[in-house]
Amino acid sequence: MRILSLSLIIWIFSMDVRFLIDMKRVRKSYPNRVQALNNINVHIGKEEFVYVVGPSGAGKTTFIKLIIRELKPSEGSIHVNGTNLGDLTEKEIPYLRRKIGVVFQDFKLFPKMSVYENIAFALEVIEAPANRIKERVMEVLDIVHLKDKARFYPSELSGGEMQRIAIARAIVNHPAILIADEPTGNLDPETAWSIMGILEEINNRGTTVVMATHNSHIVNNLRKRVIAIDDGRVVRDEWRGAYGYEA
Amino acid sequence: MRILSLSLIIWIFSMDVRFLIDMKRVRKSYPNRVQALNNINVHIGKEEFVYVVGPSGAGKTTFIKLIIRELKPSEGSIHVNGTNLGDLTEKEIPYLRRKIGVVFQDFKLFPKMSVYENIAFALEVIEAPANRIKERVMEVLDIVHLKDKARFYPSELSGGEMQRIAIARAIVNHPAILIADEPTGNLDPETAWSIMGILEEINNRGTTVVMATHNSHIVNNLRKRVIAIDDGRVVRDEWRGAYGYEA
Amino acid sequence: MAMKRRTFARHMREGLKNIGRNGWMSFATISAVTMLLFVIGSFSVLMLNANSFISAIENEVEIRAFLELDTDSDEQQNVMQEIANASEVEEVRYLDREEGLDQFIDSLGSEGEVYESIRDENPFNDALVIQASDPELTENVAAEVNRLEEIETVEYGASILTQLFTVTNYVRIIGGVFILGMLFTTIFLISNTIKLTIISRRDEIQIMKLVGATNRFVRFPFFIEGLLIGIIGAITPIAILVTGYVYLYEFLSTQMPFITMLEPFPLVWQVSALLIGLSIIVGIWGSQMSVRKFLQV
Amino acid sequence: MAMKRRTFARHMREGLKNIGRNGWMSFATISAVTMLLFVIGSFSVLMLNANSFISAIENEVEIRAFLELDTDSDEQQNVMQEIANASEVEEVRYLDREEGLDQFIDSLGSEGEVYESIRDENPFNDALVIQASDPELTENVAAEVNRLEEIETVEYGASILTQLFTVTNYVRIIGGVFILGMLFTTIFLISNTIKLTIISRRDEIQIMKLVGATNRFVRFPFFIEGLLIGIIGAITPIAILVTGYVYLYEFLSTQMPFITMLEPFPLVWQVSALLIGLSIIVGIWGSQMSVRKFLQV
Ligand SMILES: Nc1ncnc2c1ncn2[C@@H]1O[C@H](COP(=O)(O)OP(=O)(O)OP(=O)(O)O)[C@@H](O)[C@H]1O
Ligand SMILES: Nc1ncnc2c1ncn2[C@@H]1O[C@H](COP(=O)(O)OP(=O)(O)OP(=O)(O)O)[C@@H](O)[C@H]1O
Ligand SMILES: [Mg+2]
Ligand SMILES: [Mg+2]
Repeated sequence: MRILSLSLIIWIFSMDVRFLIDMKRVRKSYPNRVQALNNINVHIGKEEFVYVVGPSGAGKTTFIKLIIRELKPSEGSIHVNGTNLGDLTEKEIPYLRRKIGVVFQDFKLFPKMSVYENIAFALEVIEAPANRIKERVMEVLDIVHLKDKARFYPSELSGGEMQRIAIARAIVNHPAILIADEPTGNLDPETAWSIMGILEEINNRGTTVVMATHNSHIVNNLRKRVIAIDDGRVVRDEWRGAYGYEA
Repeated sequence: MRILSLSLIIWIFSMDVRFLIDMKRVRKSYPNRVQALNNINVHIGKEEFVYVVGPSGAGKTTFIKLIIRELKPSEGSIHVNGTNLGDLTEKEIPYLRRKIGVVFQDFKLFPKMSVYENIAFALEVIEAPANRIKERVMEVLDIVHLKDKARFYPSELSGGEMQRIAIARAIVNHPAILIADEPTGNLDPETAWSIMGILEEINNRGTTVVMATHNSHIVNNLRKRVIAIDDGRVVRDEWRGAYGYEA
Repeated sequence: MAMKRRTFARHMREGLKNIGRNGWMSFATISAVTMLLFVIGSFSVLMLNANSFISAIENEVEIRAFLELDTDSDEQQNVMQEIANASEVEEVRYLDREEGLDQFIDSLGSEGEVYESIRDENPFNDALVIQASDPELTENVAAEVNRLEEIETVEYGASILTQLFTVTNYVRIIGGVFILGMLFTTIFLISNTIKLTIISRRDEIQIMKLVGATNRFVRFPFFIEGLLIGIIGAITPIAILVTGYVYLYEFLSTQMPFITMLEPFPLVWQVSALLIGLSIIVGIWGSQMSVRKFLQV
Repeated sequence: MAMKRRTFARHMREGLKNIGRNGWMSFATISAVTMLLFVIGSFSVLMLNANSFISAIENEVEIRAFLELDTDSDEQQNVMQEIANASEVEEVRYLDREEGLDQFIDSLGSEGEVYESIRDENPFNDALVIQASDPELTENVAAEVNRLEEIETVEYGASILTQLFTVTNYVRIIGGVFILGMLFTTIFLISNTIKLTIISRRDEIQIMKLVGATNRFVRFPFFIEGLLIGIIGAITPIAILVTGYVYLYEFLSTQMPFITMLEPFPLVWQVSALLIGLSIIVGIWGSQMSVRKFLQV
């Protein structure tokens, strides 16, 4: 009887939509048997700003891929925005992803589309009207200071410029969640800070931000919740934490 | 008469092999009319260690591409290791490139080759004997702490792991010059410092190192010559300089 | 759920743009389509002509039923009527003995000259020339006719006939097999080429999916692209075939009047319709099949 | 400068590995090669047979030169010798009038029966049957022979002959054009397919160049790859053609003995050699041409 009511409470707790991202006992091994994540329990609430830190190969990108259902967990359950990803059908996945803006570590820009087209794509997907697309794309290009590169192709951009286009695309359709994987790795400190300003502003407007980063300077100076992963395990989860991943 | 002897002195001076990399009045515009570099005069001597810093899109990568003759300058002359790149025939280019190890900003790993094969390629090119290839590849894999990933493919690596493989490939054949474009952008501070240790050691053994970076922490703590580029111009060239690109 | 009109327009635009974006690849695909359609188109035209040529030869097969010497004109009329009424018979013609001899001597060409001398002792009887409704029924008809008492003897080149039909049947079979083989090859090679161009775009497809595109959203521009490649690829071969055939028809009908080609119209339009239909279907099908493989992200 | 042996071995290994690395693409290329070689192979075999069939028909063309009634045996021998010596003449045979009539009646089949009655008044003279060294020379030879005074009249079916040669020439031309067209199509499509696979590997080629590989170093594995794709792609069509032709030959030579097919051997080996040669050359050429485009880095 007590066990039942306890699990009932846990169940109700887990359904709580306060948690936008909710991972329970998640394990992920890749087909080549690499165990990238192990027993991950992470609950991220609405409007939170979270840094995910950890050494190279710790599992940060894997963590992110699980949230956007690019990968399925080998074990455990993941809820995003109240939906159990395990129950998601193929057809529903795109609608989940439209609520999440992602800055990929390797940018994932469309090589044959211009900068403008790359960003507009995220709006075309949600069938936004043409005039709004144009307006909004120029708006975000302005935010990342690349308005003059709208007609360029990714191969004509510098590394940092590509990264900023990736950021622009991620925020263009006002996602409920913004996930950024190392979004400042190719940026000079000044530009990096301006990007952080953008992320903070978006966060203040109600978007949940999850950011994997190696930039200790940023983490230590713009204090937020820090989830530290090492060797596939969460070793620290601290509000207003400092950079570091020793347990 | 005075003008003649002066230009003679300049000529002799420019031939001086003390300068391993020697750019004079170099201008580079891309086919889309972007002027990436303008009036660059840079002389880098043997065994130097140089940081190239500057904001996103300043021209750092363009600067590097010119040295390895991936691009031709629109104006001006470039000497590398005593060779005038302008005089270089198509056939001679590979022999220049073999003396230069490059860590590309986007890694440029062969997607269909394993980590081992990726690194071995640089040795196969110089027709090294098979047993030496094996030995040396394992050696550099050990240096970047990725010995256990030898059989992995790039798509199975994390961002930082790819970056370290790119570094391993660049140093594997003991190049005279090591050029690294943002080699720590995807690395946690600890790993980044261990990479810096490797670069310093290589430099101490006589290799010239040119490293484009945004990492102010590294630049400020491991003081070396700093060439700051902003908007295509060298704005500062300082021995043991700090990070920054204000003139 | 219906697609918004602006999204439909976007897909059309995107499909068209993609042909330009993948310039080299599109060119390679379109030229493969062009070559293959041209080959299969000219082969079809050739086989259709060969087939009609064979039919023409077969239709020249006729039976000569020589009438008994003692039949009178009425009896001849009766038996002719009787034969004409049989369902297996197409046509009956009366041929008197003089005419028969003339035809025979003519048919021998210059060799016939040596026979001029025997005109006085014409070995032929009056005859009925009969054509069966289907050339392959000739043998049956001949046997039936032979049973009539007014008929002395029947002649239709039995051994030659069997050979002729075996040969024409084999030509038809070989031609048919070749056409089918070519059709299969064409379909395979076009979709294969399309697949190669799409494999190299798998990354783009996966990025689309990661950015929240539905499968339908990803596929539609490829649908348009396949359609356009089919249409563009069919233009050249159709143009060449139509003008080429009309020209050849005119040339050969003056040069070699004894070779009867099929009338150019509506033949060339039928073949063109076939080509463009094939091209569009394979273009769309090939691209949709290939895209499908890379949607699982 | 010579390549080191270990480098040569490395290139061989690499070329082989690349086929595996680009699994899908290699499969697509190899199957395209297979299909196309099969089509062009069977087409070649068909055309070679058609050609020999036509030649056989043409070679049956002969001239009958009827001797004057008053020539004696010696004169006949002399004129025969004279004709046989002419360079344009392949063969001369003597045919006496009885035999000539028999052959004539036989050739008419059942129609000949009506002629049995005139055996007593044989209209033929003794004749020489002449075959020209080249069937197309028949007309010339006939004219020459006709000039001899021992010859009364010459006979060779002039009008039929011109028709026959026009038709056979056209068949040859059409066949030749088709073979050439198919050959061109095959070469184009194979190299096109290879080009597509290499376009999608342009990045890898450029990385190789940036890491210090010479053009030769980059190209050699592609050379091996092209060679292997050529060989692998040729295996299936050759196997099918060889067994298929041998089987068909045996089947048809019992079923339709009057259709004379070419002996399977060495024909099938010649065609196989042609196919594998074509395949290898196009494989290598296609890959080398395409790689070349992307070496400029
Ligand atoms: N597709 C894959 N197949 C197999 N193993 C993989 C794959 N992707 C990642 N891995 C492995 O899983 C582990 C975690 O990788 P992940 O990309 O999550 O690390 P990360 O924390 O993002 O590292 P970094 O900071 O270097 O980007 C690494 O050891 C990596 O080699
Ligand atoms: N291939 C190209 N074609 C056209 N323009 C280019 C090309 N590559 C770079 N550029 C432009 O040249 C300028 C300098 O680019 P470069 O890559 O050298 O910058 P960078 O200093 O390396 O920047 P980052 O720190 O972001 O990597 C940028 O404005 C970029 O848009
Ligand atoms: Mg990562
Ligand atoms: Mg750069």
